[in-house]
Amino acid sequence: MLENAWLIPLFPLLSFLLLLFFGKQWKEMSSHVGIGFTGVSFLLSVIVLFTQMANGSGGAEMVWLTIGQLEFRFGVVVTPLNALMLVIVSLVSFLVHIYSKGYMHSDERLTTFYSYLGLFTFAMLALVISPNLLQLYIFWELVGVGSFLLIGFYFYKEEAKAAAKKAFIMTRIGDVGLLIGMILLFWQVGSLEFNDIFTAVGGGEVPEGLLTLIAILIFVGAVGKSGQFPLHTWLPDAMEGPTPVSALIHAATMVAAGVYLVAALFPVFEASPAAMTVVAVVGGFTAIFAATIGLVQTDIKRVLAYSTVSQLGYMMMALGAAGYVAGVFHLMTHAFFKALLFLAAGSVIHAVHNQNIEKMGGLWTKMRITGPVFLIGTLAISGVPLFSGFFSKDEILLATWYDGRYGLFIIGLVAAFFTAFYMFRLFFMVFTGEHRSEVTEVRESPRSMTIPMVVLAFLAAFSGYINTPWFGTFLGDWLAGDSEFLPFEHHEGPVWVMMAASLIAFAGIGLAYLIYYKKSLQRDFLSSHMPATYTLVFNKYFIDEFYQYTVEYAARAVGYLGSFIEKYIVEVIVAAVSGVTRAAGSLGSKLQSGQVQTYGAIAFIGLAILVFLVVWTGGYL
Amino acid sequence: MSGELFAFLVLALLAILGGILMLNLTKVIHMLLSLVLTFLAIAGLYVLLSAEFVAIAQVLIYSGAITIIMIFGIMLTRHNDTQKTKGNRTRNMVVGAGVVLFFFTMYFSINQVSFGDQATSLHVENTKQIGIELYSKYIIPFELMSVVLLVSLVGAIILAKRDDEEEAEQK
Amino acid sequence: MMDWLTLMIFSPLIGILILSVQSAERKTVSLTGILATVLPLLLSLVVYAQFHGGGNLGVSHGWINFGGGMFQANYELGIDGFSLLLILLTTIVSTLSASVAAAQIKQGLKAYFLWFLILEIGMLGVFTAENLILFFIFFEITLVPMFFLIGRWGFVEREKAAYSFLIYNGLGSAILLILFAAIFAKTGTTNIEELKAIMASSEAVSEEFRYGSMLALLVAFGVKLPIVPLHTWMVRVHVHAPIAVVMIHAGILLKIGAYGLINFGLGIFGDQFAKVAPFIAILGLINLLYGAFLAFVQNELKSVFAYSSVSHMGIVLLGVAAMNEAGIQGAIFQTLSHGLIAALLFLLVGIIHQRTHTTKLSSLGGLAKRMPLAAGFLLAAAMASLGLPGMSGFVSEFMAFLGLFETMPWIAAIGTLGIIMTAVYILRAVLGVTYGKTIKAFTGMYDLTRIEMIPAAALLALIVLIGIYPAIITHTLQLTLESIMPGIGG
Amino acid sequence: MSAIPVNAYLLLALVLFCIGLFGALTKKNTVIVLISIELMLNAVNINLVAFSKYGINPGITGQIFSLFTITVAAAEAAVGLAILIALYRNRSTVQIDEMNTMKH
Repeated sequence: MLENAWLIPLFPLLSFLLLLFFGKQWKEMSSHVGIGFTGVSFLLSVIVLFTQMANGSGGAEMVWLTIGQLEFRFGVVVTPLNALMLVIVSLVSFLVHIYSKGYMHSDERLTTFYSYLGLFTFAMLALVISPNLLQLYIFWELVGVGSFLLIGFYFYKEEAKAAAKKAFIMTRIGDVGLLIGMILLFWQVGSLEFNDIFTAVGGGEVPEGLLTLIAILIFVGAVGKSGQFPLHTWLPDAMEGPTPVSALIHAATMVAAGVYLVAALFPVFEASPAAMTVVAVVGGFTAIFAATIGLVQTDIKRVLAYSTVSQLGYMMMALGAAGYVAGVFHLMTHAFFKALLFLAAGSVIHAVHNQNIEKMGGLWTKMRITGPVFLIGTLAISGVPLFSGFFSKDEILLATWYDGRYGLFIIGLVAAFFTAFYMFRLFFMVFTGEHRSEVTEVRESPRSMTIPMVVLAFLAAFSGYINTPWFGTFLGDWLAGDSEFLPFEHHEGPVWVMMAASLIAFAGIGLAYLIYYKKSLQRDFLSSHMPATYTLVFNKYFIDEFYQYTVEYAARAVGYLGSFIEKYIVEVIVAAVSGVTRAAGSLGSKLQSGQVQTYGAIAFIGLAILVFLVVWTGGYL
Repeated sequence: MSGELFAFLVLALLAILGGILMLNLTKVIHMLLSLVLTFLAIAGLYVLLSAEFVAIAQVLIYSGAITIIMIFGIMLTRHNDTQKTKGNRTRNMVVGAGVVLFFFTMYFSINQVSFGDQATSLHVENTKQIGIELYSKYIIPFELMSVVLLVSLVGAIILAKRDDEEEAEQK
Repeated sequence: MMDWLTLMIFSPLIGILILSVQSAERKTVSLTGILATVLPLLLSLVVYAQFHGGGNLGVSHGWINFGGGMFQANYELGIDGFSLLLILLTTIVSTLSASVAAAQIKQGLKAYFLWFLILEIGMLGVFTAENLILFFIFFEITLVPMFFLIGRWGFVEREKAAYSFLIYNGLGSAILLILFAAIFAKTGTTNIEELKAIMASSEAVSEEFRYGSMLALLVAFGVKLPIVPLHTWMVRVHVHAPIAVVMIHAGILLKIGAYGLINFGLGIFGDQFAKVAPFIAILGLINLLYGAFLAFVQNELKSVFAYSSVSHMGIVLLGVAAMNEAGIQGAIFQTLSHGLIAALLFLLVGIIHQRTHTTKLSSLGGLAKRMPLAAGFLLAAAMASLGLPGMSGFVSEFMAFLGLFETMPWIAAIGTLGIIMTAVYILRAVLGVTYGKTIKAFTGMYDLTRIEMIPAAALLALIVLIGIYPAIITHTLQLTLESIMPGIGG
Repeated sequence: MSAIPVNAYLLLALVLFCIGLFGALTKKNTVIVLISIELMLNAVNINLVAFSKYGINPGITGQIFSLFTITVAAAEAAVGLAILIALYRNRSTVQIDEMNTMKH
């Protein structure tokens, strides 16, 4: 079965192609096509997962491109990590397909939407089963396109256009880093197969300094894709896309691809302590940085987006602190609860036709399903004990603690506090208090939307139990057990870490409760007491503006400089050359006056010069 | 200073003087007459070079015939014509420079020429020698030359003759 | 044995004959014109089959002979993998361009097709000639029809464009002629294979002469490629020539530069080429970045794509300068892939121009609403152009950079900036046109018709095919690379 | 032996030739141009005659050649004048710079 794992991405591709070519005729039917094909993929993924568990890893390959002696291959490989990712991706994608049927039912471009979803799912599934870096890179870019197309789905909106462009370009900057790292690695190792790379790196064939450089460059790719600082600005803007897309791409799958990349190449990173530090620090910084921005945003999707950035930073921090299992574990739980949150947010937006949380409120009673599932997601992400996020977060904190990165450990705790606070702020503002929406008649969403949410809520609540300090570390053993390159020892954590994490979470929730539910504390505490800080945070630290005034204007300036050179130097030189020729020509035609004497004079002077030259040189030229 | 050298110097100076006058005088007829001086001086030089026949021919043809023809030419076209002073100054300068360049180049080569021998018998019956050569060795060029003369005669008449039709029109 | 190559090169003559006796009625003329380009297409497929069937396609007849047999210029044709691919590109793009011309050229269609078919003879000849003299003749044959095609059927500044085309290319071909004459005088042969052998072994040809020749080749083909700062003519042509001609021009004629550089520069003067490779790499870098930054600030769709051609040709130079198999293969791939992509881009620009009568970025927008198919194709072409994996552009960029990183990592690292810039300017232009608010000024816009779909779909299909399955090209290219690589001691 | 070296004659001839050349190229009156050409021919004749006396192969041939030259010069003068008169009749000028019909 494992060598036929290539079938999994094939079905979404088929869905994409069929809808692209015949979608026009099918109209409403197209959603069923998309759902059906993705469902098949999901089933196959589950089968692959169990086959892998039973029989171990496997795969198949063929030659794709030959350059002289060099060969590049294409194929599939199923390792525990890949199998896990397959299931996560196909499951979330399947659920989002179903959800979209309800959410997008009134959109006339439903077919296009489903075909794009198919394309993205195809690329994402193919990405996670790549046996080599080149193939990974190829699909890495393709998921970028899928994301680009879906962000720009409402193409007639200027914001959507700008956001799509920004997303593509920002991730491209990261991709170039990945490309350079990949090529450098290739010339060191002579192959891009993961196994060859790990063997070479493990054997110390790559010089230390270069390895660090390569690892950091690859990490730059992950930074771009996963919205890490400083390439994070595209991710909140990407919320211009339809909400199911945000759930699928910008929460659960594609943005996690960066984390997946680091995880998949973990041996490379592990061989370079400097690179690990970079990963950990960037991750940690992003985690807290994005969390602070999330505290003050008022757009429901943007809060979730910054929360995503922050959580991805968390995962990176875990990986950088050698917490391989912790990172992947959090990736999985996060995929579930964040997809859930987005879908629930989408459900809310669907109901109130607004994204501003100031204009919501009191929806708990009106949306009897959305409310509770949102609460579950919020609890999970806040790290409230017994929900999935609690276990994975705990794992991360333990990893940083054991790695001796106490600074990051503290950052992790603070970020967890912020997370709990802003998530509950969101929850309280949306679902409690009085009704502030302009839409009076708020209805619960149709069943096609609620069922996926319920499934995800279930997972968000319970998926943590596959790797707990109490019931065994099944996931960790499985993920790391198979590979000779991955070290894994489970840390029997000090209990106080877990306690601290829980306390922090409750503290955050409590604060949010006091401010937004009880209203016993001033809401505008920050904006009134520290207006400068508030403005800074509310405007996302002015990073967008910073980029605009530096990078964009610089590029534009170089461009104008170039066209200046073109117009006033290149063209002038050309004009000068042609002018000289023209002048010579007009001089010649002026001499052509019809006056015999002039002709004679010229002929004579020519002759005189020739004779002079002959005499001068003694008759030998 | 031998008499020969003296004669050469005088004649050469006269010839050059005639040329320079030709360049600098303003009236066309004067220019022409100054050249007669040059031609005559050249004839004298021919005598110095033991070429009496050529000298006579020079006097007859150049100083006589050609000059007269030219004078006719002047009279038939425009009398008292003067050389226009305004010429193309740049062109004159350029041509002058070219001429000077040419002069010095040739001067440089001439200086290096030296031939040892000197013909001795040229002045003895000069005309007879020429006659014998002309009618024996150079008979064909000589006859051809007569053809040239004939053709030029006919050609000159035809060119100079007024076109009949044109004349008719003008009348 | 059939002389397939000669047959193929001169097969457009049949079309020319028929056209010249036929009535000037529009329908018949366009039908004949298109069919006349289909004939070489079929023949090139035959040639392809023969090439892979191991048939011997080389042709050699005595032709010019003087100096008592000392100097011989024979009528010699032959192909290798690279030229075969270029021939296929030529015949395919020609047919598509002819179909576009039939739809878009308003007047003088008959004369247009006559020139066009002559042009096709020239292009096919350039890629098959095995002899410098013959090459030069075919090279010149391409110039004259282009001049008239631009000058008569172009847009506003067509005459200026035609003249600058002629002047620059005339200059290039003058240099070429002098060079060929010098080589002829020095070696007594103009056969490319013989020259390769002579240059590889003989001591008779001085090192200075080789360097001089190599640089002359660089300039002559650099005009064609074009290398910055010899590119201004090309931008002008792209902006002002009729779209069908630009398809040919960007798709094929520019490739003559790359072909000449790789086939002659690398093939004949390999050692010297290797020594100046860093210099060429820097030229390529300048091309790549200069074109990209300029494309970023253009206000006109055609200019953007014109500068993008400059930029993409920089990758060809970079690949060649890498002097290893990956790089050269990348350069060749880029040559072919850009041929297809540029043809597609300009085809779509032509269609947009036909509907809206403008290509100004400021007055276009939101085309995806009214013309979803055209916008979709444009977006796909843009994605191909910026090197999206799964399309041909990625394979070539990847290989070129792969090669360059082995030999000149720093230049390659700077060059990757070009990859980012490509995304930036392409998206700026294409999204500006297709996305955003719909501009109401254009009424009566309609989407691609079925007839227009065919060339666009065909090109896109080829682009995707090469991107997904590059082996389709590599297995034709293998032999060529094997013959080039020993020449540079690689 | 003569006291006069051949160089002296050659130099004289050169000077006259240059004068004639300058005149032929700069003078405006056609008659003067013609006569300047005659002067150049004369300078050549001096050379011929001088070589006939002092040349490598001295002999009468040089003089004979000069005679031919004189003849041709005469013929040239006659034809030249005829052309001049014909021109004058058509354009009523003898200024050479007004004769530029070759331009058109």
